[in-house]
Amino acid sequence: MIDFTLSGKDQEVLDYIRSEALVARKYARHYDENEHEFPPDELPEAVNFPGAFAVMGKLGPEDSGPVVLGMLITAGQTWGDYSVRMRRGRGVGLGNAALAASGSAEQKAKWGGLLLSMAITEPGCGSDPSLVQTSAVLDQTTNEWVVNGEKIFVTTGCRAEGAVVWATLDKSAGRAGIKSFFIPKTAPGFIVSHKEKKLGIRADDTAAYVFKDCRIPRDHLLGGKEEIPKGSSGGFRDVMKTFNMTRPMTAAFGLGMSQAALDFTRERLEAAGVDLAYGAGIHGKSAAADRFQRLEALQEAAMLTVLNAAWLSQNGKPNNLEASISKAKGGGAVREITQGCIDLLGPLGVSREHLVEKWFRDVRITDIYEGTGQIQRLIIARTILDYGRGELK
Amino acid sequence: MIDFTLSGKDQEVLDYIRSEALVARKYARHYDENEHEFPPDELPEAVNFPGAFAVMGKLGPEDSGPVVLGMLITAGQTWGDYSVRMRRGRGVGLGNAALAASGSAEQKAKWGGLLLSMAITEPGCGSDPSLVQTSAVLDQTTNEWVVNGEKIFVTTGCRAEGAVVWATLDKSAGRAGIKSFFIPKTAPGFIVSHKEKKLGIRADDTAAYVFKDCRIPRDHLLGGKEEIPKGSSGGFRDVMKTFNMTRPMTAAFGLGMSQAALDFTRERLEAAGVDLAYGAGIHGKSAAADRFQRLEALQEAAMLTVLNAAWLSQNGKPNNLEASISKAKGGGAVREITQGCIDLLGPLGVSREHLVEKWFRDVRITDIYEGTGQIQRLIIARTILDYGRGELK
Amino acid sequence: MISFGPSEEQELIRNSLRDFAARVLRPAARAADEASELPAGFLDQSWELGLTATQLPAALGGGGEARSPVTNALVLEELAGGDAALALAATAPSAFAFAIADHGTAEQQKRLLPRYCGSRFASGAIAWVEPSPVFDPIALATVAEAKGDKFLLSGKKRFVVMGDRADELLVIARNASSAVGGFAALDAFVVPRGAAGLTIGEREKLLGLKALPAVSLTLDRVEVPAANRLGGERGIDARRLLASSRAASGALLTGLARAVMEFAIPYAKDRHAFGEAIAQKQAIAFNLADMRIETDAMRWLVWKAASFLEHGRDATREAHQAFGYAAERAVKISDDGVQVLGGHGFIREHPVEMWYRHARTLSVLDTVAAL
Amino acid sequence: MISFGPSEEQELIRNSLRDFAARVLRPAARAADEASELPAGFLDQSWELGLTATQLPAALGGGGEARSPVTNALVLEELAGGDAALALAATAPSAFAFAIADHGTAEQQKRLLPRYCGSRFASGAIAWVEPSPVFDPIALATVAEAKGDKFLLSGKKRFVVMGDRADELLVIARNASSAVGGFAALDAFVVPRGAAGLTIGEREKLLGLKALPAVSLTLDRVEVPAANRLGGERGIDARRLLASSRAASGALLTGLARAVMEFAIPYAKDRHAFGEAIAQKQAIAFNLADMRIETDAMRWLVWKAASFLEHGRDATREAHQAFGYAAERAVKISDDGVQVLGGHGFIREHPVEMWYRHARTLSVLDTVAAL
Repeated sequence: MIDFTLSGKDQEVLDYIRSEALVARKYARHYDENEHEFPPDELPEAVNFPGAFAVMGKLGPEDSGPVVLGMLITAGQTWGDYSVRMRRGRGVGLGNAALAASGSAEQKAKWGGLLLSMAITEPGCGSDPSLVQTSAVLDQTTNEWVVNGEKIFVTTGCRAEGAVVWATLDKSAGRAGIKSFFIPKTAPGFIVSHKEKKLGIRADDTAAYVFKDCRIPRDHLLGGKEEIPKGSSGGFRDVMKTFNMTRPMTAAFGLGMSQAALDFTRERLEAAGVDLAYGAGIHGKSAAADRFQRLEALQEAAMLTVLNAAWLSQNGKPNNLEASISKAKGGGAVREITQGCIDLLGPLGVSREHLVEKWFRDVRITDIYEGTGQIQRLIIARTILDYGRGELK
Repeated sequence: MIDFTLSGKDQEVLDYIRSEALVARKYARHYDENEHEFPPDELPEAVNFPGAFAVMGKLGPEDSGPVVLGMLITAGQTWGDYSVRMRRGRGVGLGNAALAASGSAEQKAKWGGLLLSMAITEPGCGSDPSLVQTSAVLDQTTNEWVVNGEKIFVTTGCRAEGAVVWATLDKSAGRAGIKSFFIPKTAPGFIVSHKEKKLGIRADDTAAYVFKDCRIPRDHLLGGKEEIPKGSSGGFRDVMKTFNMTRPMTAAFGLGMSQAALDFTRERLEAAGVDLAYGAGIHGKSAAADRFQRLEALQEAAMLTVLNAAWLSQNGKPNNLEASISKAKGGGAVREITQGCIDLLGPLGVSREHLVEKWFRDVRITDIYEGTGQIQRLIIARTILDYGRGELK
Repeated sequence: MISFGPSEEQELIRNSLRDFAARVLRPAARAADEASELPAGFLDQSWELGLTATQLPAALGGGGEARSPVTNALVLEELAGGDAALALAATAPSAFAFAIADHGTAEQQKRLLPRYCGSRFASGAIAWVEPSPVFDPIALATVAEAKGDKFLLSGKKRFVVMGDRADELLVIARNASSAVGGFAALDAFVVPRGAAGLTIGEREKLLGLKALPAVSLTLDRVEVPAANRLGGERGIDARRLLASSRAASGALLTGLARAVMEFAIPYAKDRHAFGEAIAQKQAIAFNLADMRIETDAMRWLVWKAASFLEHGRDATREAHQAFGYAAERAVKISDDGVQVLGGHGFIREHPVEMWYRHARTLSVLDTVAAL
Repeated sequence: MISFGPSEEQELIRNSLRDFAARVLRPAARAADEASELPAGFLDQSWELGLTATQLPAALGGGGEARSPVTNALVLEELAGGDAALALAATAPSAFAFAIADHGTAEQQKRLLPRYCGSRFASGAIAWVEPSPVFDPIALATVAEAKGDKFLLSGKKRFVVMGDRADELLVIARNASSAVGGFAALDAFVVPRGAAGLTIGEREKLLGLKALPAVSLTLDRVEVPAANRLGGERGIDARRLLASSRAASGALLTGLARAVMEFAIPYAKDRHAFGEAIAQKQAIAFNLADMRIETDAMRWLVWKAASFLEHGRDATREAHQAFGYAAERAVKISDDGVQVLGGHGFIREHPVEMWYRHARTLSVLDTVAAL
């Protein structure tokens, strides 16, 4: 039955997340201005906090369910800060998701407990993974893979204990030749070259790796399939699976921050006497109310596409199209919303004494990583037009 | 020297055009509601009007010049109505422009005095002229061209005395095979199949032609070049020339109507007590003023791109890029402006008791004919990227 | 609990109405628009769907099913997918009857609703819009003055949907006695067609929705008994009345936008230029992708507002968003639809130019329907 | 006469400044932004361009050329094409001096302008912005009370460009004695740095334009002689002062947007994905086309406002349009520039993310420069 109201439990969990977010927010500016530091795994205040799972307990049929609620929790956390969280669990890196998606049972057991980063992008390839240049060559004598190449934009790259790395066994084979390898930081020739300096999410650990004759045991190839399937893009599909769950999630990251910008703007404008009440038509309101309300509608619209993608996966329905819709919509919405809030706040909005300018910078990554808005639209268009990559490039 | 003020003469001419436009506007609704009728060549009131050229007299160095002023005059005329004009001259059809561009001296002398339509588009080809299916085959025995095919969207197609028709001598030759022919309405097999029923500019004479074994003398091929140049797109470039002057002009057509919508909206809102004065920042105005002022800025921006394209051609400078810029900008602006005026007027804006809803319909053609906004952006992008059609399709 | 899943029953209703829209509304739409007339027999045919009676109390002859704004959102989207003008005509009785059911006293319901449970089309109309260039639905010029046990209504109304044939009108007015303005001052009165001082003006000529009969009204000190003040002493919940109406327009606009998208996609695959289908051009393909993104977003906003109404919660904000967002996007989508068709989009052979007119017209009318 | 043709002299100025921007501003911009400091020696180096003195009266030691807002629009666009923060720093003295030249009495010009004609960088700053979330440049909280032959200034100011080193400030305030509000109530006062009651606050920390020094001010009943009221008895032409300032911001934003476009075009041709240059994708190519369309439109709007100012005509509307339009488009273009670069657009190795911050910052500041 179609329903858009929250259960008591839903609300209770989100209220708790808000209390965590308010603590994290105290640290937001510090780690933005001091990007060389890493936020601690646990904030001092966290000691006495029960944590979301404890508060959630067992969800009942009247609650919104783990995936949908998970999206609201995610947005609730970034509402506080993107990079600073009350607690950072282990084994929650993007690399862990990749391991879970394509690793063997034994591999999962062995490395699942480590914090793993995901190293895909290279200086020469952005959204096109088939351009991967990092190579893995098998040394028959030692039964080791010898990996060479460069990776950039590696999330949690500095702090990770190991990385899941995309490398090709045969460049001429294109996508089909790409395999995922687990490489521990301890492997010889694994070099963390630098931490990226970014527009936003500065406190976030984003690294660049270099692999110089980096040697790893033969069994470090995820899934273990060494042969290159002919014709089809082969194992690449599995590799791509990793993304299907993360698109609505990344949109939710951004929307938590754009919501924060809206809430701050409303608070300031109302304190200054601006009436933002809903109801009147265009001729019953101020320019500020008109613009603010349009931004709030955009926020709501984008968040609902995220919840729809989540609800589908929660109910075991295919959501590849809807995941891309939520990512495309969210990526654009957060840009427009944070830009618009600054229009409304004026000079105050661009001062670093407030967090709005930071949210404006932090959300900008939303439309870029995990597939840009352009990539998402390609996926959407191909789906609704029933086209393959050959027909729509 | 950079200057954006009008000379006394400029203003005088535009004031006169406004007086004509106010008369034409009286007839606007009638011919919109009765699309089967044609507006008269001369309105009764026109008898005592001197006409723009008489008022203009000889322009001096302090005046804006014929091409720039011509754009302002054009917009001033459609401000009254797109289809109804005080006077309709002869020899001013699009076909006449084509004849002027590619006809021989003799051909110009012979047919220049007639009102000529331009028949390019076919049911199967929109913006891609290389798909032209209408064929012209030379009958050696009678030295006649035998033309067969269908043409649609022919402006002034019913009233024209003849048409300049694009037909191919050899479909396999693509663009290079396309030639322009003069075909008088009197030619056997020239059938005016129907007048198109349209969203807007309903009073405008837009016809569909059918050519059934239509025979014309051999010398009716414009320019006379019968051979098909190899490789290059050949005579096609000449054929395309026709468009270079008309893009800013069509943008001006639309902008005259969007200006009319803005003027009507301002009048109604101010009469109702809405303050539309400029000066205050976003927090000093109403939603209506904010939206209206943004629409006015858009109108101004678009009109200036038109004037820039006109000024360049007036000064003998290349303006192919700027002509496309003005067409792309104008085509989008008039849609947004007329849509926005209706938002501001509410229900009143969609009532046929006022002309705003008509302007909303009439301007919609601007972004379609003479090359859609997409086609213009292709031209602009190829120019700034220094790409050929092969590199950017 | 947040859920995007229609019930099985709602799925059935949605499918049968999608079929009805395709069989009855879509084929008749163009001729009706050109003729500015409803297709003969259309109202009786749509009446048989029982859209109004189903959700009226069984005791009064109705279907006795619970009022469901969510179900009605599904209904309106499907009907508008066929044609928005005909969808509004078919559901005009619901707009009137649901207002009585939601806001009327037991006596008023008993007196007024049975007609809407009968086998023949019953016409009621809502008179809310006024002839002002700065019209605002919660700041009305039409006033109701209390006079003993009567009210005197004076003012002008416009765009009264189906007002030409309505036996009774629900006139929204500002209560002259109300100190505060805004929602709190709004009242609704049932006015019989024959009332002295009520003049039904000529038929409105519109940009779009031409097939839909709408008229203007003049009320010159029209006397109505206090018993006709909807909700009696306590009056109406004006926030709910407006929210229901705005969300309904949002649902119609969503169906309209979806129709454009579903027409444009096969057209763009079929139409060739420069050696390939125009759908293979990123500019067109991304445009179609945006149509899909936005029709989804429009629908979810409408569903959220409908869900709030169904739970009896204040939906002022949600409905405002649903209508405002849908209005902007429906105009954009239908405008882009015209552009995808190019010259053919400007010709009345194809439905897209009509949808562009429908969208632009409906998107300034947020007080003509109900969930 | 409508003309888009710069004079030969203007062409020369434009070319030399384009060269200066490329040689001096662009290479220093990133380091200056990261350090939040102006490059050493930059102010003296830019002072040698004589941007301020050229248009000041010869009698006072200036170049004696006519004030030309149009020429200055060309200057600001070119400088901002190098870097907007450094452009604002370099032209801050002009903003102060041109205000004196345009609005000051003969005595005030004689007293204040010679410093701006000298060989050493002279610093004056304009204090207009106030710390309010609903700041409106023509509705100020800072007031000037007449007291005998003096005025008492009280209020708070923000984002005073170059206020950290200014020897004198032009403080815009509302004349307490003015019955009407708006433009008519605005006055400007020359306040020396050392004035009692004037507190220069700490340096502003901004989103963008980090290299540009800007401070907050507090005025606590600061006493200034009537002789320091700009324009003396008649005061200032506030419409002109604001129009000049808004059009100037528009010119800077145009240069900024052009920089993004000129960086994105070769990048998109060079960058390959899915087997071709990304510039060959319609989505990217059309985006670049729109950058070109809009930078043209922005420039013409700025030129029109400048032309009106040059003719001594009221340019309130034109400047409002030039700034408002440029502000929206510059943010959009720099935002799209980041998108064209993808991940690289988010990294501080490339200038685009800085331009996005510059554009968003400058587009809420319409009272910090002058033509």
